[in-house]
Amino acid sequence: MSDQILMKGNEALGEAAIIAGCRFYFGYPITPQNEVPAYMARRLPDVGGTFLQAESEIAAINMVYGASAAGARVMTSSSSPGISLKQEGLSYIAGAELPCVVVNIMRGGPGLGNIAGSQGDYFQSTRGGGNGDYRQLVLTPATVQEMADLTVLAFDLADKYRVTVLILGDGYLGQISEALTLPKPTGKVFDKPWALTGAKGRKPNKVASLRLVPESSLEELNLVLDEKYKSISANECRSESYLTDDADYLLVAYGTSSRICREAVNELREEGIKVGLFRLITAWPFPAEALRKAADKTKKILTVEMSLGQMIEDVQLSVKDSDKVDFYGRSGGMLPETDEIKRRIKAYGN
Amino acid sequence: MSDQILMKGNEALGEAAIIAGCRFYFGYPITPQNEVPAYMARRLPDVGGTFLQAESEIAAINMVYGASAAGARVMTSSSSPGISLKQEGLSYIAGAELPCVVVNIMRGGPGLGNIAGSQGDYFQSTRGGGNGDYRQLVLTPATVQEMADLTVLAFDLADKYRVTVLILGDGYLGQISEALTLPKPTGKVFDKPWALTGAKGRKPNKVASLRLVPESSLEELNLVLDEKYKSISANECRSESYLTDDADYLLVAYGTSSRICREAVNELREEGIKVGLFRLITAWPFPAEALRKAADKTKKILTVEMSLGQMIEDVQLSVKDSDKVDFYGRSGGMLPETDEIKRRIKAYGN
Amino acid sequence: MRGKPIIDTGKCKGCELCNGVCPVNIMSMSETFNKQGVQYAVCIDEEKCTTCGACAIICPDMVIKVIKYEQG
Amino acid sequence: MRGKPIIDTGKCKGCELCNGVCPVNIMSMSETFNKQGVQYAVCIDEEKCTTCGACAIICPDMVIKVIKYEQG
Amino acid sequence: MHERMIIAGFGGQGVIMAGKLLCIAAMNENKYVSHIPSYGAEMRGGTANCSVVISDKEIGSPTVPKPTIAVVMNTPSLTKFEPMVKPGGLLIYNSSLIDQKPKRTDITVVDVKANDISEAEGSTRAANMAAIGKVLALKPEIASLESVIKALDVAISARNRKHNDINIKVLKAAFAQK
Amino acid sequence: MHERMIIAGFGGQGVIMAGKLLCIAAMNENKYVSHIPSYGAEMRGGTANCSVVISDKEIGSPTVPKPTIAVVMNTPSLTKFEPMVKPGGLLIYNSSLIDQKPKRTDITVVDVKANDISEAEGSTRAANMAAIGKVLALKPEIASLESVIKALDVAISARNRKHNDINIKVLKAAFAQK
Amino acid sequence: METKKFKYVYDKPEALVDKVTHYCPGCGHGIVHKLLAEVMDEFGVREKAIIVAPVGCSVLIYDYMNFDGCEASHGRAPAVATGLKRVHPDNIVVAYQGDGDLLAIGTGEAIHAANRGENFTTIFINNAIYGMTGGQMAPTTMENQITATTPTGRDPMDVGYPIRGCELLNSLEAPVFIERCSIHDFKNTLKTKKAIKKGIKNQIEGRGYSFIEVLSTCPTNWGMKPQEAADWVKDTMVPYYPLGNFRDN
Amino acid sequence: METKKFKYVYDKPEALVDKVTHYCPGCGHGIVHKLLAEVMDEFGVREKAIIVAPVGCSVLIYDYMNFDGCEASHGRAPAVATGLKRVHPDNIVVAYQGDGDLLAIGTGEAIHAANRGENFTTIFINNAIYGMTGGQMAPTTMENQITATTPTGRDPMDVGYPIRGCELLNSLEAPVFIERCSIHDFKNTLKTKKAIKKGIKNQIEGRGYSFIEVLSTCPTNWGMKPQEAADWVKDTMVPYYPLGNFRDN
Ligand SMILES: Cc1ncc(C[n+]2csc(CCOP(=O)(O)OP(=O)(O)O)c2C)c(N)n1
Ligand SMILES: Cc1ncc(C[n+]2csc(CCOP(=O)(O)OP(=O)(O)O)c2C)c(N)n1
Ligand code: SF4
Ligand code: SF4
Ligand code: SF4
Ligand code: SF4
Ligand code: SF4
Ligand code: SF4
Ligand SMILES: [Mg+2]
Ligand SMILES: [Mg+2]
Repeated sequence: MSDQILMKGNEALGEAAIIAGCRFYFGYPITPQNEVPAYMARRLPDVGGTFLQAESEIAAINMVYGASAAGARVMTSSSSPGISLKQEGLSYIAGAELPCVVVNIMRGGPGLGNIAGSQGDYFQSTRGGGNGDYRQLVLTPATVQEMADLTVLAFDLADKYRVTVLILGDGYLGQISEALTLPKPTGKVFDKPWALTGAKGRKPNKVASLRLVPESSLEELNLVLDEKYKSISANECRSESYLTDDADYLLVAYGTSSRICREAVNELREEGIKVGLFRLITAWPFPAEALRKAADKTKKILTVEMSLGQMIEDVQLSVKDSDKVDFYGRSGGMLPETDEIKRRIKAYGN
Repeated sequence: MSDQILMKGNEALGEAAIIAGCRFYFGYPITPQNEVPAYMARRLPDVGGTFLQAESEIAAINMVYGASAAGARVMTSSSSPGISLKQEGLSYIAGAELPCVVVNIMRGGPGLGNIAGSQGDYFQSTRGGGNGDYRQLVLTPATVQEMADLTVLAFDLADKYRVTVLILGDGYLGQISEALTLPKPTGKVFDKPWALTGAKGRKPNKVASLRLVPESSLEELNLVLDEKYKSISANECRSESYLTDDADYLLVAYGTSSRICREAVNELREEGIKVGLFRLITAWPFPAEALRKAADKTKKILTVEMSLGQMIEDVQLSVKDSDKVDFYGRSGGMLPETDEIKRRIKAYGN
Repeated sequence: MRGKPIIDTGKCKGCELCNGVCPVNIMSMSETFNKQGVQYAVCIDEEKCTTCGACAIICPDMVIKVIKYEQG
Repeated sequence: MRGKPIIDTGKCKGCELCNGVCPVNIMSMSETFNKQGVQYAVCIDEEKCTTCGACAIICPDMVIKVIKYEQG
Repeated sequence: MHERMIIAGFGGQGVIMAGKLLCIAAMNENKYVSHIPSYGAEMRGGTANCSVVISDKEIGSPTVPKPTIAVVMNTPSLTKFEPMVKPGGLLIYNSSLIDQKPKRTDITVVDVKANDISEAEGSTRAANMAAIGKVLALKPEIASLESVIKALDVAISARNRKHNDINIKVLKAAFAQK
Repeated sequence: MHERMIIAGFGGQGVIMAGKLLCIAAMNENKYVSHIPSYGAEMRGGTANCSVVISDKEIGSPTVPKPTIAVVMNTPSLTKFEPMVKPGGLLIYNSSLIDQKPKRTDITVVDVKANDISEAEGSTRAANMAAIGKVLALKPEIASLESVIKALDVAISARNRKHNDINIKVLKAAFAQK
Repeated sequence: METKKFKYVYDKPEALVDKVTHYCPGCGHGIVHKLLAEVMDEFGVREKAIIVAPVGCSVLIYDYMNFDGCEASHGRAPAVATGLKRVHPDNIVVAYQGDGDLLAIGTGEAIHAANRGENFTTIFINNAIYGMTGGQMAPTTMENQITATTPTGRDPMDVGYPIRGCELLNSLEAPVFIERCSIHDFKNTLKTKKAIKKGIKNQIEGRGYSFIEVLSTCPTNWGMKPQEAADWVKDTMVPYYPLGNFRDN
Repeated sequence: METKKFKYVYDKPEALVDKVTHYCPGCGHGIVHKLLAEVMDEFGVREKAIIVAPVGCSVLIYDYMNFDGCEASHGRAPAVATGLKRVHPDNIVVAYQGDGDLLAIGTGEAIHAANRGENFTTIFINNAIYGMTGGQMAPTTMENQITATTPTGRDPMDVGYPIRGCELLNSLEAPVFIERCSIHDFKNTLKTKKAIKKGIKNQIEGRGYSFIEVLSTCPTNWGMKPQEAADWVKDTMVPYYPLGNFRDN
């Protein structure tokens, strides 16, 4: 335990990015993720990296696009309204098949909303808030440790599949300090023959999402992307099943709300009620197979979100009998309450 | 028939907006919707209205926000990448409960893609590409006549519910010229006591989405919005069921792809195959109930989209047995083909 | 006495800007704390007040009004 | 003859800019159409060409190269 | 009746307008019509074409990948669209500007000296009308000559309506050609 | 053991740091800890507070709407947090700055003259340490005094580490108070 | 003596709501709010006024102004004001913006509204920092100034020199009034009020776009006492951001 | 005579791909492409060069340049170029942008990259119109010019005066080189090449941000023959957009 340090979620994420070899960060201030740019501004120069505060979120995502096209490991972070502004850029990044890591430390919405933690951007994250047929890999940490570990993973996944990996946290995860064991670099190296480095000794490289001629060329790109997304779906679903083997009731959650669910599970188990927790680690690809398995023998499924109901659609799409899917959500920065979860589960009776 | 004129979809939409009392238009050029701003630039001055070409899509949606806050009937239009840029603004409009009409004449994506018609923005439109828990009413015309008729409807719905009504067309619908009977104004008038007109003889009005104090105030707004969305879901689902009563097979589609489906239905019926078409007129609220009814006795449901599969999730969420939902999609600006639809349906056998 | 500053001490945030701006240096801070928990502005010599209004105009928190007695 | 423009007529889009820019007015347009369907640039009096390069530099479509014969 | 047409040519040749004119005429004869310009990835300011569908039934796809009728007004358009015509279909080409002969034998190939007819009637800009005239002569189901002449008043912008006399003459001349 | 604490005071009083210090000490004793500053809709530059959870078990919600322990360093914080303390809980208030007496009778109320203790040890800025010392004295399960003293080296930035001697003295003094 | 007759030399403007703001002690926003409210009163246009609030510390300005108010998303106040004003040409619309809001994310909207000569008034609070988000570098942050995102001070070789808003807009044709003022002392505060007054007057007269930049303080994020902050404006900002009128057409 | 020895006075630059462009006959983009390619050849930096293509008629410039290329979303070329250049400081990065791209939607990115003094070169094609989308008003559209969205001509009282890019950027500290040129005739085309050459040289020497505005033509959307368009540049645009160097540090 001596290698444990107390670290804030946002800073753990920043340090993990540096461990993962991220040397370029472009961002714009917004609460509750301001510790990420501040941390990168302090730390990146130490490791020979570049921190640049962009003039806007749009500029930031397009700097990310440029740096990624140049072959670098690069990250940006923001919070809900700022992420909305990046949607066009994210769509371009998907079309140009560039790898990058984008962090959304969600806050209450819609609009300016407030700055408390929320999970109101699940739809935007998993369905793509930008234009066109594309997907991004979405990781949903629930602890400071995971903020760090999943960040390291994110860079490898981004490079492997040439996609955006979105780390979908929330204000509470960004602001909380907890015990952290710093992750180790994975040491994985990815060739980037497509990167823009100057056409020396090779044909010119082009990075673009435009496909004009022939007419079918854009569909061809769409099909290539679709294959890639299918391969990600097949290989990268991640989740945790906690006490689900004998569970009569199942909670489904991710991130901060999954912590509260776990507490509720522990307390309900003490009372002898057989309840389990299915926790997403990837929101896209959605771990449908694993959920189906965990949910198979349960009588009732309670989806718990810090929103008025978004992930629930994925839960319903995953389980056979969608009638047994119930919902409990708090929104606008409020947290679900352990007691209410317990009350609901108990109300299902036996 | 003497009142029929031949008109382009984009222009029919513009004229219908004027008929509906829209006097303010803010937009930015992008193919394949350029005829909308061009038409408004020509026509609005005639009726004492204001056309303003904004410096960007973001400026445009925020001008819409301002004009709507001022109480005006106002519209903007764009196409996929431009709509991506408006997502933050649309989230603010939802949070501030402002009515407005936004047109997306979709093109191929992701990214710059191409300029042919597509339906790749269904997720963005129905799940909100912006931040937070919010919804917008989505109308999906399939003909030039509907481009006009649904535009007139859109302004009433926007004012009635104080929401964004998104007219979700595609490049083909924007560019096609067909016979059109100009719609009539509905004559409905909506009071806007919340509008910003100067605090003369009343308390100051505030238009905002920020809810800071007390902590629960944003959740209160979310719940108010949720009630409104429920009421829209209950009252505003629209769809068309074409030859579904005795259908063994059901096609589900909207917009341009639904036209092709209808053609396929007609041709298959001529061959004695009992197939019907369920066509969305609202994509949100999704006409789940009507679809369930139309799909009830069918053996197989073929979802046909100009994308690689987005609406299909709503179809699966609506029908009881999602295993019978199949998919045929073309993307990147390509159109589904009647022959392929027929081939698929026939392959289902009896 | 030509007039004086009227200080709504409960609203004062204790920034001391009024102290710096008074041309005759009669604005100072209290020893005790107001309900916001800060030491608030006080006028220590109203007699000297020129009713220039500077303290009121600089105050970011609308704490101070300035009155001038009517002649006669 | 000092040199001359070499015209890749198939690439010419017929914009006529080279015609306007030639200081000795020896650039003109063909009677016939090229495979792009346009009347293309022709040099009607190569003898007069000063090899100034103007036609080549103004041509937006890289249709023209200009050569100069070596002395002797 | 269900015809799917392509009308193609240079930018300024009025092919888009020609398509609209046919649509208005057919619409006024209670047919279903659709017209869509190519707005795709063409060379800018180069060729132009439109897809027109005229039918007794509601129209599904407005695009015309396999035309039953192709009207081509210049050589690049012939090159592009000749191979696409549906077997058994009709290809009308503007032999005033197109030197080469179409090669397909599984379709009906008809030439029209569109520019010559236009010039003969006193205009250098009504070649499109000649093409339309030819179409109407060969496919009278689409619309009557009268309907098209009536449609001119709607299809042509006020500014250009003064040329309608000549337009009508060209239409009739091409229509009348054996 | 499962304690949910609020530590609250003025901006510059070091309440955030106090919370972190406790967390580091408890973490090094193998407890689960969480710390979250209030970053909500406060008056800017006004009061500050943090929520700290220290537990034998994994921690769910990091927020503390009903603290088992509240440490309040100034009057506005007392006003705000006294009503929230869980019945049976502990309220520690800084009687150097807070004149009024807490009114709750269903909780344990303890005062600490935090500023006075700090000043007595030669610093005007270590009142937060006095509060921590008091917490440790009353709730030794949270962490040992030794752990907290060790944690100081980690919690305090290099620039301020020179004050740690005084910090330790203040901690010990408050800890030792009956 | 208490019953002696008096009049107010300085009284709360009607256009200002009587409540405690959320601003830090000594924050310049409070001063400028008051000046704006006074001007509204003096022209008697409170009942026509609409304040467009930025995203920044002054996001709640509509809670302090006793007239209609409209939130704008970060940087977009000029677009929102354009929408409002085009619908209601007779209302008095003020876009109140911070330096991050107007000169970073909102650069485009600010320049284009000015260039169109929209008939509204912009008040631009230059406090050389992002106040609301906790003190990051603003476009106007001074050379070597330490902020959360310039921990070793702003390096112009890396992130550029502070941008001068008045000078930037002064390259455009349309604006009728451009002035830079400051609230670091009493005299300049009065000049600021005069400039705001001119800006509103121009709007009332339908003359077009007016831009008033106010050098302001952020004691909290600068880590200074309010008076030190005021002095820093005078000593550090004013030399780089020259006060005065740039245009008065 | 055919076998006489000769040398090329003008030959295709290696940095240019030998293919027919999608541009309309006489479009200025083709001319500027060629000049840029020539300059790359002359400095021998083709193998280091990266072109950032805008959204606009020149969106396919990467298909015509014989070196690496990167699409940027509409208006964001300066941000993309910043990302590229910060990663590869030794590569030669050129942001090629239209007037809609740079001075409308991309105003913010253009100003901020310039203000940071990013060490890349911007070529700004001012053709007073949105070419690609079919001829709508650009920020640089001339007074009274008829476009698809100004059917009765641009009215400065309603939509503002044309924006002058060089003058706008010239209000910033960081740029090292700002020049406006034109390709409406042979002489000016040579000057344009010289300016581009200076802009690339500055970058090679690591001196910072260079901005070359080129007055160009859009015969198609102006509804003119190419030569008429060139004359319109000379007669209408040049008087409003004065040619010449604004800065050469
Ligand atoms: C799109 C978006 N990006 C970022 C933010 C976060 N944010 C809030 S205020 C602000 C800047 C505030 O600085 P300034 O405009 O200078 O105003 P000040 O607080 O200094 O008065 C930022 C970046 C946001 N709310 N929305
Ligand atoms: C976000 C977005 N908005 C709008 C468009 C449509 N669009 C494509 S090019 C262009 C402007 C072209 O004008 P300009 O930059 O002047 O370049 P030009 O074609 O004149 O060379 C626009 C608005 C787009 N592709 N993306
Ligand atoms: S009115 Fe003037 S003289 Fe009187 S207290 Fe205020 S600042 Fe001092
Ligand atoms: S200026 Fe106002 S808030 Fe500041 S100390 Fe004086 S009275 Fe108090
Ligand atoms: S090189 Fe000069 S002289 Fe020769 S043809 Fe060209 S422009 Fe004329
Ligand atoms: S300038 Fe080039 S494209 Fe134009 S006519 Fe001359 S050779 Fe042809
Ligand atoms: S943070 Fe700065 S700008 Fe914001 S209220 Fe406090 S002092 Fe004012
Ligand atoms: S539209 Fe204009 S800018 Fe575009 S290629 Fe044609 S002439 Fe050039
Ligand atoms: Mg600021
Ligand atoms: Mg242009």
